[in-house]
Amino acid sequence: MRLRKIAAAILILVLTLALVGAIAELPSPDERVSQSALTQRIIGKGVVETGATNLVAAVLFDYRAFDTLGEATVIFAAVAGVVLMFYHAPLHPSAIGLSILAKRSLDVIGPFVFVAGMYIVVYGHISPGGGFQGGVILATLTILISIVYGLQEERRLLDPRFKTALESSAALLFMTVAFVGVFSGEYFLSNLGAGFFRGHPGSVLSGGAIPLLNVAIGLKVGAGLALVFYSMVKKEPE
Amino acid sequence: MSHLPILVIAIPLLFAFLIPLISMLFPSVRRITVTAMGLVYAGLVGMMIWGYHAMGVDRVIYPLGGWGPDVGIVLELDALSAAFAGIMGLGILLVILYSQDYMEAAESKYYVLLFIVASGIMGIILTADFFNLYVFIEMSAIASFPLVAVSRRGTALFASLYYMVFTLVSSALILLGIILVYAATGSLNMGEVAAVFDTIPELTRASIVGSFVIGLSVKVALIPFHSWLPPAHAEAVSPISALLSGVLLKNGVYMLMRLLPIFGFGDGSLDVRTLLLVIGVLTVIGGNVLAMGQGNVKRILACSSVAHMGYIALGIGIGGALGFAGALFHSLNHMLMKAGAFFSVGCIADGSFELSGLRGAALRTRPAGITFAMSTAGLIGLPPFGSFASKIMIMFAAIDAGMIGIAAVLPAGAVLSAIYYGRVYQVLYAPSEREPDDVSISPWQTTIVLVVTAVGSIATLVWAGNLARIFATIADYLVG
Amino acid sequence: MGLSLAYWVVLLLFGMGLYCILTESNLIKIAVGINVMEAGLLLFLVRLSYSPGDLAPLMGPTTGPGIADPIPHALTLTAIVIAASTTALMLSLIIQIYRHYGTVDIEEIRSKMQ
Amino acid sequence: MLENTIVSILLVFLVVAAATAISFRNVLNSVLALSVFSITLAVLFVLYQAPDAAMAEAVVGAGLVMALFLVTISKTRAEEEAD
Repeated sequence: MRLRKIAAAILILVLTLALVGAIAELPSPDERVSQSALTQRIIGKGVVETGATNLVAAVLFDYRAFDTLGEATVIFAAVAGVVLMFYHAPLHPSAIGLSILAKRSLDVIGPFVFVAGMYIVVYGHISPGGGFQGGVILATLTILISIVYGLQEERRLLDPRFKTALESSAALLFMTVAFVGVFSGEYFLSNLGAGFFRGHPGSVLSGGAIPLLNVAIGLKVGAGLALVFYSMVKKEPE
Repeated sequence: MSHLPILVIAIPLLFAFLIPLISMLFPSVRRITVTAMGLVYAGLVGMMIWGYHAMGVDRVIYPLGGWGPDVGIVLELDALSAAFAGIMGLGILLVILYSQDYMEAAESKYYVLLFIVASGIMGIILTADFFNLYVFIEMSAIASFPLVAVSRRGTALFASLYYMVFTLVSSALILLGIILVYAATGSLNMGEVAAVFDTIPELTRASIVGSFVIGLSVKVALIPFHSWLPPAHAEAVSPISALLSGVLLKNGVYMLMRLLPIFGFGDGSLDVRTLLLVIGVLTVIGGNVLAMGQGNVKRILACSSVAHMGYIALGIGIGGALGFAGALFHSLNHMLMKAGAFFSVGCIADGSFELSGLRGAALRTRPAGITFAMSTAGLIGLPPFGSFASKIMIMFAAIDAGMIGIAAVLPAGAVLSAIYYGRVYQVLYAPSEREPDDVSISPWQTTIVLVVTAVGSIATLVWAGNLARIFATIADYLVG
Repeated sequence: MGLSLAYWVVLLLFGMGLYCILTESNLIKIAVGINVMEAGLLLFLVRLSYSPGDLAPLMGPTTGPGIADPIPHALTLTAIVIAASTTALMLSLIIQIYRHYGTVDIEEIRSKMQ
Repeated sequence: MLENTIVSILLVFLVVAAATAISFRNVLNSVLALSVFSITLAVLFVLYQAPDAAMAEAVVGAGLVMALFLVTISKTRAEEEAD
C-alpha cells in the first residue's frame, strides 16, 4: 500500500512536470494577447449571426449546438443507467417528510424557486444561465419537495412515469428543432438560416431557435435529474 | 447522400429518445420495433458508405448548422471513417439482434443505452472537431457502464465501476490534450489543427501527443493500462461482452489511426511509433500469458482481446501503408471473430462460464458449438479464417520495415493462444456421459447472428485480396 | 518561470485528483478525486479564456477593453454537465456495490469476492 | 490590483479545500469540503468573467452533486449501523 502511494506520487510528479513545461510555452495569460481568429469572429459577428446577446448561449446552442445535443444525450444515458441500476427498488415506506413548519416554508419559497428556474431557462440567450442551469434548479426543487414532504408526496405530485415521458418528449423537441434545418433545405441544427425568428437581439423573443433549445434542455435536464435523485433515494428490497 | 452523415448519428439518438415512450404506450410491439430500428440503423450506415464510394471523392463534409470548419462543428466522411463505420455498424447490428432474448428484466433502458452507444460510435467516427470527439467518447462510454452492470451481480457491478474509473481518467487525459490543443492553436477543427501542428512549441506538442496516447492506450487496454478489461468484458452479459470487445475497443483504434497522422506521430521529443511497438510487443505476449492462467471461458476471451489490441498497436506502430492496412483488416476480423466467440459462448453456457462446469457443453448446443470453434480458431489465426490474412499482413509489414524481431512476435502469440484455446476445446468438446439434448437456439435473430459471424470469419479470407486492396488504399491515403 | 498562479493550481488539482484515484481505497473518496481532477481541467479552460480587463461575453451597450473568449466557457459548461452525469452514475453503482458487499472499501470487496 | 489579490487568495483556498477533501478520512467531511471547493471554484469563475460556467458550477457542484453524495453516504452508512 505504502509502495503504491510512493509510486503514484512519482508518476504524477513526472506527469505534472512535463505539463509545467508545456504550459509555460503557451502565450502568457497575464498580459493581453491577440485572440484567435475563431474568437474574434464570434465576438465580432456572434450577435448578428445568431441573434443572441449572450455569446456563450450563441456558442452553446448555435455554433456548437451539436456538442449540446451530445451532452444532453450524456445526461439521458446517465439517467437511463441510474434507473436501470435501481430498477426493482420500491418506495421507502417511512418517507413522511419534515415538520409542518418546514412544509409551510417550502410552500412559500417553492414557487419562487420554480420561477427563478424558469427565468434562467427562458432568458438564457440574453443573460447568464440557460437550459442546463435552470434545469438543475428545477430538479433541485423536486429534491427539496421530496426531503420536506417525503418521497411519497413527491411521487404523487410528479409520477416517475411522467418524468420519463417529459424527459423523452423534451429530447424529441430538441430533435424536432434540429431537424427543421434539414427539412428547410439547410443543415441539421441550422438556426437563423433555417428561418427561425431572429427578433431584436436583447429581447426575449430573439435568437431564433436558441430559446426553444434552451427550453427543451431545461425540461429534459430537470426531469432527468429529478428522476436520478428519485431512483437513488428509493428503498432497496432486502 | 447529402444528409446521411448526420442521419447515422441523429437517427439512433432519435430511437433512444423514442424507446421509453414506445415501451410506455405500446409495450407489445417493443421487440419487433427494436429489431426494425437496428435494421434501419445498419441500412443508413450502409447507404452512407455506398453513397460515399459512388461519389468517388476524397471526403464529404457536412457542416452542422451551416457553419464552416472555421467556426462550427463539421462532420467529415473519408475513407478511414467509411471503413470503420462499416465495421462498427455491422457489429452494432449483430449485438442488437442478438440481444433480443436477453433483456426481459431490464426493459427498455437496455436498448436506450445500446442505441446511444450506436450513435456515439458514429459520432466519434465522423466528427472532425476535437471537443465534439470528447463529447462522443463520453457518450458512448457512459452508456456502456450500466450495460456492463446490467445483470446486477456483485462482480459485474464492481467490474463496471473499475472500468468506469479507468475510462474517466483516460477521458480526462484526452480532455487535457484537447484543451492544450485549443490553447496552442486557437482552433478545435482537426484539419486546421493538422495544418499548424508543426508550429506549436516542442514541449507543448509532446504533452499533447503524450496525453492523447496515454488516454487512448487506456481505452484500447494496452499493457500496462489493461487491468480494467478482463473483469469488465468477462462479467458483462454475453451480447455486451461482444459489444465491448468487438465494437467499443475499436473506438480507441480508430482514434489512434485518425489522430496520430494529425500529430505527425509525435516526431520530435516523443516518438510514438517506437512507443507503440514496445507496448504492442508487451501487450501481445502479456495478454496471451494472462489468458493462459484463466479458468473462465469469457475471461480467456477477454484476455485474448488484450493480445489482439496488441497486434493492432503493432500494425500502427510499424506504420507505412502495409502496417496500417494490416491493423485495419485485423480490426474487422477481430470484430467478427471475438463477437462471434462471445455470442456462441453465450448460447453454449448460461450463467456460469467456469471451464470446470462446462464439460462437453459445446457438443450439447451443436450450432453454437460449431460457430464457437470457428470463431476461436480464427482468433488463433488458423488458415481458413480471415485473421490469418491480417496477421500475415502485419508480419510482412514488419519484415518489410526490417523489424524481424517484431515479425516473430506474431507467430509466437499464435502459438500461445493455440495452447490456451486447445485447453478450452479439450473441456468444451469432451464427450460426456450426458445425452446430447440438442438445445435449440430460440429466436431466429440469434441463429442469423451466429451464422453471419461464422460465415463472415471465412469470407474475410476468401475476399482477403480485395479487402487488403481496399484497406491498402485507405492506408495510402492516411499515410499520405 | 512565467507561469501564472492559476496554472500551477490547475496542475496541482489535476495531480491531487489523480493521486486520490490511484491510492484511495474508499470508493466514495475515489469519486471525490475524480471530481477534483475534472475541476482542475475546468479551471484551466476558464483561465484560458480570460486576460486582465476582459468583460463577460454578454454583448450590451457598454463594451470594455476586451471580451473573454466565449468558446471555453461553453466547453466548460459541457464538461461540468458530463462530469455531473458520470458522478451520478458512479454513485449509484457504489450504492449497489454496497448492497452486495456491505462495504465501500476496495480491499474488503476484493477479499469478499474471492 | 485588489482583484488580483482576491483571485490569488481564492486560488490558494481552492487548493486547500481540495487537499482537505481528498485527505479527510471521514467521507462526510470530505464531501462537505468538496462542496466548499465547488463554491470557491464558482466564485473564481465569476471573477474570470465566466458567469454562465459559474452558475452551472454552483448549482451542479454545490447543489446536485452534493445532494447525490449525501444520499450515497447515508445509504452506505445507515445500514451499517443497523446491522
